[in-house]
Amino acid sequence: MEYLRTVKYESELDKKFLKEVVKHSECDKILECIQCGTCSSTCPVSLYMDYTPRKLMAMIKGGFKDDALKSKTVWICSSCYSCTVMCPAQIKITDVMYALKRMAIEKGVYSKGIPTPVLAQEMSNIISRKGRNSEMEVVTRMMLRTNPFGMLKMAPMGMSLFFKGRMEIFGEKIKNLPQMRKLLKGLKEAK
Amino acid sequence: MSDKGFEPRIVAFLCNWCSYTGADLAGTSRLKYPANVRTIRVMCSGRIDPLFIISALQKGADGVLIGGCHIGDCHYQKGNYSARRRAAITETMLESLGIDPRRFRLEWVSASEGPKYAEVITDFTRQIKELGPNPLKKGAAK
Amino acid sequence: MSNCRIGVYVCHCGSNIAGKVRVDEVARYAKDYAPDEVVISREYKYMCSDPGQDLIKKDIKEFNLNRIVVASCSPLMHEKTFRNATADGGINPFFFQMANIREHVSWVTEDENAATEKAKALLIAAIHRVMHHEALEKRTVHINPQVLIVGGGIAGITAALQIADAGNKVFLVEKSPSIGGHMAQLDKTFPTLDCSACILTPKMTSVGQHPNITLMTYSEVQEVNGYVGNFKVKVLRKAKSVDHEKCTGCGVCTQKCPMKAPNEFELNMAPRKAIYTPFPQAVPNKPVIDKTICTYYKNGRCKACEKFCGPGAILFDEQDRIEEIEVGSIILATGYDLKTAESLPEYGFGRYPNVFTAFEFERLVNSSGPTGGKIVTREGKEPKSIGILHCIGSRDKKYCEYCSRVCCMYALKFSHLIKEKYHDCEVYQFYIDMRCFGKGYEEFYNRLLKEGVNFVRGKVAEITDAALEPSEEGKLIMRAEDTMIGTVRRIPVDMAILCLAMVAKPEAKELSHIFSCSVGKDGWFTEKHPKLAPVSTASDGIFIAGACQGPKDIPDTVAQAGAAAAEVLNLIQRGEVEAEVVTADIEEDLCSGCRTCVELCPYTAITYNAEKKKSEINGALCKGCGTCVGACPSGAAYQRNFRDEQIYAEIKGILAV
Amino acid sequence: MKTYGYYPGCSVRSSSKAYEKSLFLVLKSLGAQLKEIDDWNCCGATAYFGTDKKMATAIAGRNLSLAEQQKMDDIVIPCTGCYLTLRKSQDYLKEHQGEIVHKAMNGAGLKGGEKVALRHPVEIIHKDIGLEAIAKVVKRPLKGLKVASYYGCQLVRPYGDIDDPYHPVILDEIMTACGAEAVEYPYKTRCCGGALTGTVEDVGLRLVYILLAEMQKRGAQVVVTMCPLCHMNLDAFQSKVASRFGAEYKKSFRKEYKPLPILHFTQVMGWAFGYKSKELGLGDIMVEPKSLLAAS
Ligand SMILES: Cc1cc2nc3c(=O)[nH]c(=O)nc-3n(C[C@H](O)[C@H](O)[C@H](O)COP(=O)(O)OP(=O)(O)OC[C@H]3O[C@@H](n4cnc5c(N)ncnc54)[C@H](O)[C@@H]3O)c2cc1C
Ligand SMILES: Cc1cc2nc3c(=O)[nH]c(=O)nc-3n(C[C@H](O)[C@H](O)[C@H](O)COP(=O)(O)OP(=O)(O)OC[C@H]3O[C@@H](n4cnc5c(N)ncnc54)[C@H](O)[C@@H]3O)c2cc1C
Ligand code: SF4
Ligand code: SF4
Ligand code: SF4
Ligand code: SF4
Ligand code: SF4
Ligand code: SF4
Ligand code: SF4
Ligand code: SF4
Repeated sequence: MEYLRTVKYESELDKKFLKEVVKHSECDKILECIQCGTCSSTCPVSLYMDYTPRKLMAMIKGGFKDDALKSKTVWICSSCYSCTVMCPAQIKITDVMYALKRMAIEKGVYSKGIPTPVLAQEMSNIISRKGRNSEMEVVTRMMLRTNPFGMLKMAPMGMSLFFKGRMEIFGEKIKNLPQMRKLLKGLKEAK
Repeated sequence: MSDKGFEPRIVAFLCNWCSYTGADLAGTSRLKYPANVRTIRVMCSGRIDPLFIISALQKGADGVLIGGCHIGDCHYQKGNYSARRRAAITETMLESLGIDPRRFRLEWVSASEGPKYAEVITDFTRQIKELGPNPLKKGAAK
Repeated sequence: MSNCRIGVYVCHCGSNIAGKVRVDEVARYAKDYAPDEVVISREYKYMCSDPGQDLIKKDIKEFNLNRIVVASCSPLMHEKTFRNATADGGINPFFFQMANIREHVSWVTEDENAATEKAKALLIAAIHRVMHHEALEKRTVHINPQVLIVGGGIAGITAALQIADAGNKVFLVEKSPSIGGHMAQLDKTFPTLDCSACILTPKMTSVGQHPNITLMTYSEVQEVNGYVGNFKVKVLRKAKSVDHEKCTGCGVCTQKCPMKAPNEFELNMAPRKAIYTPFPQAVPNKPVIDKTICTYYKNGRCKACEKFCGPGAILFDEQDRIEEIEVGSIILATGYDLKTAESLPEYGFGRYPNVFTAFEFERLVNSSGPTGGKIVTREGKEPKSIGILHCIGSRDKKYCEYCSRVCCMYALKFSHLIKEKYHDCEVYQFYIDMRCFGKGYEEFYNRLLKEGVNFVRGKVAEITDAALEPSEEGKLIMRAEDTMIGTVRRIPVDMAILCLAMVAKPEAKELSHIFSCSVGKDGWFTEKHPKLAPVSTASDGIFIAGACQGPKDIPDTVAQAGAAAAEVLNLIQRGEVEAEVVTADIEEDLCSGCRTCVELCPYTAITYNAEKKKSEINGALCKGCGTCVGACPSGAAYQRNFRDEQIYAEIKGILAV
Repeated sequence: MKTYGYYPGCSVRSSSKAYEKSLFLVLKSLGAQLKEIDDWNCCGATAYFGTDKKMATAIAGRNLSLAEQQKMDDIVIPCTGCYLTLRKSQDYLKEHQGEIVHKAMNGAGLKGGEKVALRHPVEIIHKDIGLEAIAKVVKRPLKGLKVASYYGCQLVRPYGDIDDPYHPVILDEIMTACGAEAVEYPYKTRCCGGALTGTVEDVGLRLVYILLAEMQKRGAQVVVTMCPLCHMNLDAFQSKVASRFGAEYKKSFRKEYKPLPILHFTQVMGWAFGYKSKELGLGDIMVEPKSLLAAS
C-alpha cells in the first residue's frame, strides 16, 4: 500500500492567486467568505464537483492555484446563480466560477475530458465568423474535437429534432459582418 | 510655479472630539510631519463657516483643511453631515473666486487615527507645494 | 482692545518642548509682537506644577492681568487646570486661552527652526483670540427625581425595581396589556435551565404591588419635551374598556365572551377571547377588550361580559386619553422582535406546516403552552427527527449582518429540551460557528455533545419537501454541506426550527425621534460609547437597557438594566447637573426667521417662534456643536467661546507669523 | 397597439421556432407587437463569459447599441439565457464607462446601449398587460389542466427584481388567468442542467430527471417553460431521462414514469386564446400535448 503525502507546503502555494482572482470584475468579495457552506447547500450540482464551491473559495484564499484551476468544479457549474443569490457574504460565486474558467483556458490547464472549454471556443469562433450561432454546428464541432464516438449516441435525438424542424444545419449570418470583425479586432488591439 | 524654498502655510480647522484628538495622538506617538500646518480647534466640524476658509485664504493661507469625525461617528450625531454639505458649496465658491479648489480639503480623522492625520498633513503639504503660493496672497501674485 | 492686560506663559515641559522649540525666543516674540497688550511674557519649566500655577495667580494680582495665555500641551490635557488657576487668580476662567505647542509642535516636528516658527504662530493666534474673550458663567440644572421607564420586559422590570427600591417614583409604560416582555414567553432559560416563569413572575408581581411604581400598561409615550432633569411626557392611555379599579380579575367575562381571535402570546397557535388577559401570570391580571373583534364595538350587540361581571367593571365607553407626567430621567427598554419567517421564502415557513419559528417552539415546549408542553408536529404527531437551523437571517449581508448572540445558546437549549422528552429523537444542529461565550455556556455545549445531538457544521440554504427516495417521503429535507467532512448531505426531518435573527422594533426609529436619541443602521438604539458609556445616549438624562440596544441574552440584559438604574440614581443623588457652557444663542434682532438652523440642530434645541417670526434656542437642550452657527446666513446665531470674531481673530493671529 | 423592440436570439430561429410563433400570436391577442432589431447578432451566451468577458460584453453590446440606434426604448428577449447575458453586459457597460469595450465599440461605429430596457415576455405580459386583460381574451379556459410552471434560473437570478428568486409566482398567475390549475412544487427555479446536458451529460440528465420527477409526483399534466434552453433540456432529453431513470423513479415512488408534454408557455396561452395547433407549433413538441389541451 502506498501512502500519499497530503501536506501542503507554503512554498507550493501561490499567494498571489487570490489577488489575481479578485482583479476580475465582480470577484472582489471572496475575502469575506465565512465558510458557511450555503453555496454548496443550494448548488444543484455540488454533489458532482471535485471541490464544493465553499472549498473552492477557501482554496482561492489559501493560494491553491493549481488545484483550483484544474478542478472539474468550474466546468460542472451550470451558472444557475443559486449560490450567488444565497451567499450571506454576497460573494458573486458564479462570477468567480467564470473568472476561474477564463483563467484556466488562458493557461491551458483545464481538466481533461471536460468539453466545455472547447464548446466555448467553438462558439466564439462561429460568432466571429457569422455573428450568429448554430446549435448544430457548435455541438458537432465540439463532439468532433472531444468525443467523436459520442456523436453516435447523440444521433437519435438529433434526428428527431431534425424531423420536427428543430435542427438548423446552416446557421444564419448577420449582414454587417465587417462591423462585427472591426469590433473584435478593436478589442484585441486595445488589449 | 516651483519656488524651491516655498514653505506653504496651511490652516487646519479640527473638531474637538475626533480630529483634534487624532492630531494629539500623532503627537503623543511622536510621528513626524511637515510643520506647515497650524491648527484651530472648534467643537464640531459643523461649526465651520465657509467664510472662515475664505478668510484664511485671504489672510495668506496657502491651503485650508477641515478635519471631522467619520460620517456616523459625529459626537453631535450629524454635525459632520453639515460640514460635508458645506464643503461642496465651499469648493464652488472657491472656483468662482478663481482659487484652485484643491487648496481646500475635507478629511475624516478619528481620535485613534494619529498616523492618518500625519499622512493627510504630509500629503496635503506636498499638494499645496505643487500648487505653489496662494495667488490671493499679496506680493505672491504674478 | 487696548484695555487687555495679557500674561503669556510658555512651558518647557522639561525637554519635551524646550528640546525642540526655542522657548525663550517664543516668549520674547510674544512680548515684542504686542507690547501694549502683553504685560508679561514668561517661560517656565513645568507650568502645570503647583509653582507654575502659582506663577499665574501671583502675576494676575501683581500686574493686574485680565487675560491669560499658556503655550504648553494640548488643551484636552490641561485646559481645566489653567482655567482653575485663572479663576483662583481672581478673573473669570474664560479669559484664558491655550496654545498647543507640544502635541502639535515639538513632538511632531523635525526641524528646530520650523518648530519655533510654528510655536510662535500658535501663540500669537491665542493672544489675538483671548482679546475677544468674554466672561461666561457656569449654570446648573435641577434634577426631578421621578423616572420614566418605557418597556416592561425583564430590562424595564429590573431597572424599575432597583430605582423604586431606592425610594424614587417610577412610571413604567408598557405597550401591551401586561408586562413581562419576551421572557414571559420562554420556557426554560439557558444556561442554568431555570424555568422562566418561576424567576420572572415574582418580579412582575413586585412591580405590580410596589408603592413607588405607577404601572401604565396598554400605553405608549407620544411626546417628550424638556431636557435632562426636567422632561414633560405625554402618555397615551389606550382605553382598556375595563375599570381596573373595580375589576377583581375573576375571569368570568373571558369565559362568557363568545368572540375568538388568535392569541399573539401563543404565536397564534391558540385562540383567545375578545376580552382577555394575554397569559395566566399577567400583571396586571385584569382583562382588556380588543375592540377590533368585540361584536359590541362592531355591531352593537352582545355585552355578555357586562352582564356577568359582578363588580360592574366593564366600561364600554371608555376613551383613549392622554396623561401628562413630569420626570427627570428616562430609561428606554423596548426590547426586540424576531425577523418574520415569511421574509425568508427559501425556508418555506407557511408553505410547509412543520417549519416552526424559535418562539413557536418555546411555546410548544412550555407546559402552559398550546399543547401543554408536548412537542408535536402541526398534525399532532411526535417527531422522530428535528432540525434546528442556526443563523437564519443573522450573519447574512442580505438581511442582518450581525450575529444575534442568543440563538446558538437557545438552539442548544432546544436540543436539550427535546432530548429530555424524546430520548431517541434525532436532533440536528445546523450551525456555522458555535458561539457560546458566556459564563457556563461552553460547559452547556459540552453537555449537549454528551447527550448525542448531531452537529452539522453547515448552513441549510433552503427547506423543501422534495423526496428523492422512499426514506425521504413526507419529510422536510435539510440539504446542507457538512463542511467538516466536505460532503453535501440530505437529512430528512419531521420538524424544522428556524433560529431567526433578533431585529430592532420597527417603531424604534420613531421612538428615537420622540426621545432625541439615535438608532444605528440596523435600527438598534445607539449608545454614547460602546465600551465606556454603554447605557447612555447622546441625550443627557435618557438611557437605554436591554435588547433595544442590540441582541442580548437575559444575564446581559439584567446587567445593563442595573447599569442604567445606577446612572439614573446617580443623577437623582446629585440633584443637579452642570450645563454645557459653550452653548449657542440667537441675536433676536439679527435673526431673519429663515429657519435654516431649526432643521440642522441634532438635539431639537431650536424652535421657531411663529409670533415673533424668529428662531429661539433652548439653552438647556443645546450641546454646543455650533452647527447652527456655521449655517446661519444672517450671522444671528452665535456660540459662546466660539464666536465668529474669536475665530477670525485666531485666523488672523495664526497667519501673522 | 403597443410595439416593443425584439431580440429573438439564435435558439428561437432553430430549436424553438414554436416559441416565437406562439409568442407573436399571444401578443397580438393582447394588443402588442414586436419589432425585431435589424441585423442583431448572437448574444454570446453564457459560455462566452467563460472565455473572455470583455469580448462577450462587446458582442452583446452591439445588440444593445443597434436597438438604441433603431430608437427602441425596450426590447423583449424570449430566451432567459440571452436575457441575462444582455443584462449583465449592460451592467458592465454602465460600470466601465470609457474603458476598452466602449472604445472598441465606438471604433466600430457603435454607441450607447446603456439605456434600453431589457424585458422578458413573462414580465411584460404580467406587468404591462396584466392578468385581467389575459382573462378577457381567453376563449378556451384550460379547466382542470394541472400545469407546472418552470421558471429556470436566469430570469429571477441573480437580479431577483422580477419575482422572488426562490419562490416566484408570476407565471403561475398567468396560467391561472388562462383557467389552468397551477401545480405547487419546490423546484420552480432549480437548474434544468443548462448546457450540462451537452457537456457533462451524466450530471445534466440527472438534473432534468429530478425536475421532471418532482413535477410528475405533484400531479403535473403539462409543464410550461419560458426559455428555449430549458425547453430543449426538458423536452428533447426527456426520452433519454425516462429510459435512464425510469427504474429509479419506479423504485422510489412506486409508479411508472409517464412522459410529460413540455410546452413553451406561450403555446399554452395561445391554445387558451383559441389558436389552432398548427399555428402554435404544437406538433414540434416531443410528447404530444394536443389531446390533453383539447380535453381540458
Ligand atoms: C427563542 C428565544 C429564546 C430565548 N431564550 C433565552 C434563554 O434561554 N436565556 C436567556 O438568557 N435569553 C434568552 N433569550 C433572549 C431574551 O429573550 C432577551 O434577552 C430578553 O427578553 C430581553 O429583554 P428586554 O426586556 O430587553 O426586551 P423584551 O423582552 O423584548 O421586552 C420589551 C418590552 O417593551 C415593550 N415595548 C416595546 N415597545 C414599546 C413601546 N413603544 N412602548 C411601551 N412598551 C414597549 C414590549 O411590549 C415588551 O414588553 C431568548 C430569545 C429568543 C428569541
Ligand atoms: C489580550 C487581551 C486583549 C483584550 N482586548 C480587549 C479589547 O480589545 N476590547 C475589549 O472590550 N476587551 C478586551 N479585553 C478584555 C479586557 O481586558 C477586560 O474586559 C477588562 O480589562 C476587565 O476589566 P476589570 O476591571 O474587570 O479587570 P482588570 O483589568 O483585571 O483589573 C483588575 C484590577 O484589580 C486589581 N486587583 C486584583 N486583585 C486585587 C486585590 N486583591 N486587591 C486590590 N486590587 C486588586 C488589579 O491589580 C487590577 O488593577 C482583552 C483581554 C485580553 C487578555
Ligand atoms: S455561501 Fe458564501 S460565505 Fe458561505 S461558504 Fe459559500 S462563498 Fe463562503
Ligand atoms: S452557479 Fe454554479 S456553483 Fe453556483 S449554485 Fe449554480 S451550479 Fe452551483
Ligand atoms: S503644562 Fe503640559 S506641557 Fe507643561 S509641563 Fe504640564 S504637561 Fe507638560
Ligand atoms: S368579570 Fe368583571 S371583575 Fe371579573 S375579570 Fe371580568 S371585568 Fe374583571
Ligand atoms: S361585548 Fe365584546 S368583549 Fe364583551 S363578551 Fe361580547 S364580544 Fe366579548
Ligand atoms: S448566536 Fe449563533 S445562531 Fe445566532 S446568529 Fe450568532 S452564530 Fe448564528
Ligand atoms: S439660521 Fe439664523 S437667521 Fe435663520 S432662523 Fe436660524 S438664527 Fe435666525
Ligand atoms: S449649537 Fe448645536 S446643539 Fe446647540 S442649538 Fe446649535 S445646532 Fe443645536
